[in-house]
Amino acid sequence: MKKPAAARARKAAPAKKPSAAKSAAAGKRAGVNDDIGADTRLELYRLQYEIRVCEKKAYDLFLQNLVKGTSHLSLGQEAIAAGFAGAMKPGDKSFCTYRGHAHTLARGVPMEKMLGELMQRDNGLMRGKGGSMHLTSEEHGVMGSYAIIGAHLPIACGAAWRAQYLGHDDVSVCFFGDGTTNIGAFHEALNFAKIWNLPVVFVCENNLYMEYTPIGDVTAVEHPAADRAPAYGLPKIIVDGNDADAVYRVAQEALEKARSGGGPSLIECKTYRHSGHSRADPGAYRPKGELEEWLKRDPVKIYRERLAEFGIKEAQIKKIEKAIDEELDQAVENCKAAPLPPEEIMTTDVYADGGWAWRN
Amino acid sequence: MKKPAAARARKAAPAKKPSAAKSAAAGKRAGVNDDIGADTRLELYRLQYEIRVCEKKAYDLFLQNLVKGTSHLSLGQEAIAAGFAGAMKPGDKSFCTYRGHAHTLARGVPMEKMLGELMQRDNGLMRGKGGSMHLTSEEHGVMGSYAIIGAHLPIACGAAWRAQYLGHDDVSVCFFGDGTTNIGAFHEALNFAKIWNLPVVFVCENNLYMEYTPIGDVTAVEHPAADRAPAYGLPKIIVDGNDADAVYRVAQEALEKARSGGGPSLIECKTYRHSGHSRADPGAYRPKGELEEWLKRDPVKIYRERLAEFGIKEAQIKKIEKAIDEELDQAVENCKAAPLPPEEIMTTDVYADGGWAWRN
Amino acid sequence: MAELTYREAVARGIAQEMRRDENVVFLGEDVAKAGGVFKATVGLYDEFGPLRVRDTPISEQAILGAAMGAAMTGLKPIAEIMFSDFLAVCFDFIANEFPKSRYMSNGQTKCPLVVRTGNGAGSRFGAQHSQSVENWAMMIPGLKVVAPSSPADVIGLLAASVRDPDPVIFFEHKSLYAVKGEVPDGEILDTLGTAKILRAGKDATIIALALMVPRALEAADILARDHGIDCEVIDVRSLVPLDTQTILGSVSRTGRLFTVEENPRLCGWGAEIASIAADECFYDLDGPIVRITTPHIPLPAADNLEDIVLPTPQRIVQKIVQSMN
Amino acid sequence: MAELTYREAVARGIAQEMRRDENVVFLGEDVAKAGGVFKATVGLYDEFGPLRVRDTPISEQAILGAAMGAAMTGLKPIAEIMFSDFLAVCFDFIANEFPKSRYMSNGQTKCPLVVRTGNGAGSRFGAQHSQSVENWAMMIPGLKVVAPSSPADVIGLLAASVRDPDPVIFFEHKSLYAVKGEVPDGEILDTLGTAKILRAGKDATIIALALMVPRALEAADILARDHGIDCEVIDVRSLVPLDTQTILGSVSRTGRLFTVEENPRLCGWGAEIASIAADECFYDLDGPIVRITTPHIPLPAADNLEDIVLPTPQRIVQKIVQSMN
Ligand SMILES: Cc1ncc(C[n+]2csc(CCOP(=O)(O)OP(=O)(O)O)c2C)c(N)n1
Ligand SMILES: Cc1ncc(C[n+]2csc(CCOP(=O)(O)OP(=O)(O)O)c2C)c(N)n1
Ligand SMILES: [Mg+2]
Ligand SMILES: [Mg+2]
Repeated sequence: MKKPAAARARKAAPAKKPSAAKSAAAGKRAGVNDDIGADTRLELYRLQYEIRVCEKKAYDLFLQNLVKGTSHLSLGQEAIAAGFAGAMKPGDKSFCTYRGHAHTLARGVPMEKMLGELMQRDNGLMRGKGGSMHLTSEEHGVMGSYAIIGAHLPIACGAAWRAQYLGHDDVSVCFFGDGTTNIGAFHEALNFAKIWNLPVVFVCENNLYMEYTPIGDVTAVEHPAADRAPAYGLPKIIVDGNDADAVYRVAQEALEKARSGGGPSLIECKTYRHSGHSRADPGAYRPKGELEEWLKRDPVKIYRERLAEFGIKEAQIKKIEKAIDEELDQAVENCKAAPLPPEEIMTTDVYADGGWAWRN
Repeated sequence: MKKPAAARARKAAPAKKPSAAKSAAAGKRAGVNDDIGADTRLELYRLQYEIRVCEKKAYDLFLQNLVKGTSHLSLGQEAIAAGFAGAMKPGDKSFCTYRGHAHTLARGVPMEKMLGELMQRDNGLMRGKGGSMHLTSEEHGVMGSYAIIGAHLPIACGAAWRAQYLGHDDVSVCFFGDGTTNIGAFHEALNFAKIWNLPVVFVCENNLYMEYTPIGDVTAVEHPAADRAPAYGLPKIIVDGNDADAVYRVAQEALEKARSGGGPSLIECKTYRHSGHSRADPGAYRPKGELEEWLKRDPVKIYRERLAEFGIKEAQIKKIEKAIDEELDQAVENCKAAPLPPEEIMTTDVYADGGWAWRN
Repeated sequence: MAELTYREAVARGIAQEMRRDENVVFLGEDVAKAGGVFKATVGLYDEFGPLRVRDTPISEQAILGAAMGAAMTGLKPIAEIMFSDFLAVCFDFIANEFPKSRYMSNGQTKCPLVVRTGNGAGSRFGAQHSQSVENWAMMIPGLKVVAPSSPADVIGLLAASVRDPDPVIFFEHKSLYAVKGEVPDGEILDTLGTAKILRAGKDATIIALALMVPRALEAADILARDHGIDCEVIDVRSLVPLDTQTILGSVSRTGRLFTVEENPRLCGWGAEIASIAADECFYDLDGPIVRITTPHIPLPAADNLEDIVLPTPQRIVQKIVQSMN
Repeated sequence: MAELTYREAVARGIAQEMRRDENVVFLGEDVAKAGGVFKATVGLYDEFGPLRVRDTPISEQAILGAAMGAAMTGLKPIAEIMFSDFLAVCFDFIANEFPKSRYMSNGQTKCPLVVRTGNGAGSRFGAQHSQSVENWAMMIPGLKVVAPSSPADVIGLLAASVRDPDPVIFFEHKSLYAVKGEVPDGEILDTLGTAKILRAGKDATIIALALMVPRALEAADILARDHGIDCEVIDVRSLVPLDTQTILGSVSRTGRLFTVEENPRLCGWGAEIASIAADECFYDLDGPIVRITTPHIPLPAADNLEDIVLPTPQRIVQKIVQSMN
């Protein structure tokens, strides 16, 4: 993955409420004194575009019954994955949920490896053994995707503890949804991270829904993560999760804080998923017009427009898109052609000796 | 149990920090316009005195190896049990921890029944089957004592949900320690209680320690319960837990709020346990002088002094004390004389049919 | 008589009990307005309204704790834990609270509630959403444990569970939700603790549960047709109480016992039954007791792998033929 | 040679491994400054300091989750869960996280950690602080499960667990903490997956674990002296990996198998072993396999009741005599 320029983040102001924040800055930006810069912007766009087209493809493949089991798309939430991955350094660790395609791709995992796993083929990241909810690529710092709500928050603490103990300078970043803020492990992890001053960043992607239930129906506070931050001695941080630049800046700051011994952060990103929760969920529980409102703030669309505002040429953008489109087509072909996982791997890697023997 | 006069509670001001709060009001009180009144005060004293002498006796019996297993005393925390029980109505429900002797007595369970259980005799509350950590007396509204940290907070929510659903006007009161605020079930219960607007009162007895570890060493905020209240949309309430009047007022208010449909409260009572955590723990982990400081604020002692300030005669107090002393002596005699539980109850009451058959 | 899916039977069973008794209430994640992620509770919210059918936050401990507190004080809650794998995040209530309070209080406390949960493999969901965990409940004294294999059993055993005065863990098999079966009209009420002989046979006894029941039946057909082995097939239905009379009676007649278990092998329900048979009808046994289980591994997601790890009719046949010769 | 208590052996075992490897770290509630509620970790904080021996909040999920994250990325954590009953509040890590990540990631992820926990009855603590829950771990594929019965085994098996590349659940028996035993000087390193024949015998095999081991030995003495029955006694020591060779070898020689289990009966470790024996050495068996267990009930607190529910030497003798005649 190309690394964005190491521009220092500005103090991130909490985003306005998404409905009000609508490209407030359009036309006002100047390319010159910009803190992010063209290279990074192109990279942030590239990541968002890759996630967008790959997720759409995953959905098509699901409808064709080529993606098996389940799949949880991040359509509409691309800016968060891109903004964080853009700010993370190679050794940093990502901990994801079942909705982990975006973060996995953003850390540099090839689309083919990810789609192969969704299609449960032998070319998949885990050769089909884990499936879409458990994407893991340690070589890219993707330390696993966890499908039981809450578990990976304490696990991310542990990875951060190791960094602190060994004097490594990597940061663990843990992504989760709004619904996850109501489970016990959230509470335990946040308190633990703070008292041990761990280099971990907790990122809540508040897409307004659990599976089908609006988060507001079941949460005692308005901002499910941010309003809990003071309970762990942490500042309240809210960011517009549909604005990759805003996410990038907040991410830079939190990562830098963690890396320099400043301890954990909890960041709430306001966003929306364009698709249903999983599989073919039509999202019928959404009030009419809600999706349409959010589509106006489509992160990929607004970011593409912003590139133009910052003077980036359409040809440059097109080139990036084309490369990804081609890679994706090839990835799909390769996955379709890939064999199923061989039967013998069914019992491998239960234990460290490679096998599953529980007896002699 | 004699019910205190139904005086309306005044708005409870958060207590000053215990070290500073030292009988600030001494000598300034007037008996006439007092919101609590002599009858209730005598009752609050009676409860505190009963708990005090009974807990001391339990400790003696433990040292004599007559109390078996373990026991967790509330010496020093009597004002909280008395203040709440004084404010609760007969149908209200108490949910306690292993440190539940005080609350059990305060709801009117006879000392003999409780000591019998600690001594694991057939005359015990549960005939020795539960032991000191599980004191239960449904007829007194003591819905159980729970020995796994956190579990009874959601359970109390359930009892409150039943009241709400059936239109009953009882309130569930759930007592727990400072250490309990860091476990996941705390978080889940508080959020749940708030969103369902349940008639439940959560009472954190902050005695500064878990078993041996100071709560401040492992908690991200200064006030482990109160500083978390806003995370559940609740007001921050701190009260001097060594002042039975202050506790009584706050309890009245929270109970009234819950009873009238105003939903849950979370109350942090600042206190200190005079004894060790359990059994014969000498409390060696405490800084020198800390206990001595707190002994100056001994709730039973200061309350007794206050009775005098309010013009209650020494003879009245002595009479109460004597009655309890006598009852206690008799209770101990009866327990010593009581038989062990008979072997046949070992397998009774696993299931509702009275037996334990898991097969035909 | 109507033909219902297993999924529809769940909703009908709950509705039957909610109509009968106002104290029956139902809570879980996405169960109300959305009708459940398996669509097994569609219609309940509309019929019984928001006070009796309630959506919760993702707080499994609060769900089970609230169910317990309500049960202790007079309601009859049905709580849904979406996938049985998630029993692990609220296991304290399963293992330490529900089943012990009555005993510890010497009979003062009651806990009449039902925990329904989607159990088992076959959906290609991977290791954290596919487990068969009936033994997680069976091993805990004080619980009752039920796992129906047909739509009619779903209704009858669910009704029995709701009316039972003790805590019942009710395992619905995810891969059976779409399966159809004949269901009598009117109220259905079955009895916990009763196994069912679904096929009589004289050569061997096969004991199965939930999704393994149709597979055992299919295997028995093949064994009879191709190998001349006449198997009795028993659907255990209820692990606690356990109908040992029916099981041991059958084993005594046939002289052979095979269990077909979806769980990973170690400490599965079949181990318990095998140990009972090896003790109590040892002298009636004509050969080894053989357990046919999923290997002791986490479950793979890939469809071809998942299909071969679970016991199949073919594997059942092969194991039984091998052992009977 | 020194005489140590089982409690002292725990501290010595941990210290041995912490001296050997700087990546061994230790965390739990009250384990550091206070030396543990069972005083089994006294001295470690002083020797290894606050960065390696850490007190935690009452957050069992955070304890195990943090141990896992550290293990995945290079440390060797030892985590204490004070009482094994509390495994229920962090069971997701035991059942769904530790044991599945390596498999699901197709071997990318490692999880080398040890969870130590105080297990078992005898302290009159009642139903929520006295359980024997080895089967909670044994039933989960991907874990290793150890339960030593003597001070020397504590050190050797703890060292083996710390050096093992897989997650190990290490059950220390609370009622053995005060028991003394001879312990060799110097480093001790044992091997997981090895049962020990503690007494040779020809008439019957008794298999036991942890606190039941001394009781089985005592029973064997009585059986030999008073009843002329010569029992072989095996300490299983490690439930996973399970040393079936030693166990089945013994059963084949003696022809009889008895298990002595502290757990409530259903799905205890003995059920699994019984089912293996009933399959694999059926034709060597001369009589029923009998399991001697705690009845399937929550545990009572009262001392006289607790004493009679656990298997005693007397009950073991009586059951074996009854079955052998
Ligand atoms: C402990 C647990 N409970 C329930 C579920 C089922 N479940 C999967 S995703 C989900 C919704 C999660 O919502 P949120 O945290 O907002 O994340 P999102 O899916 O919106 O990204 C639920 C309830 C689960 N996987 N684990
Ligand atoms: C889940 C769980 N973890 C640990 C324990 C062991 N334990 C019993 S009491 C206690 C300290 C509790 O502290 P606090 O909540 O402050 O209550 P206090 O004892 O001070 O009243 C601990 C850790 C437990 N019983 N349950
Ligand atoms: Mg969400
Ligand atoms: Mg405390």
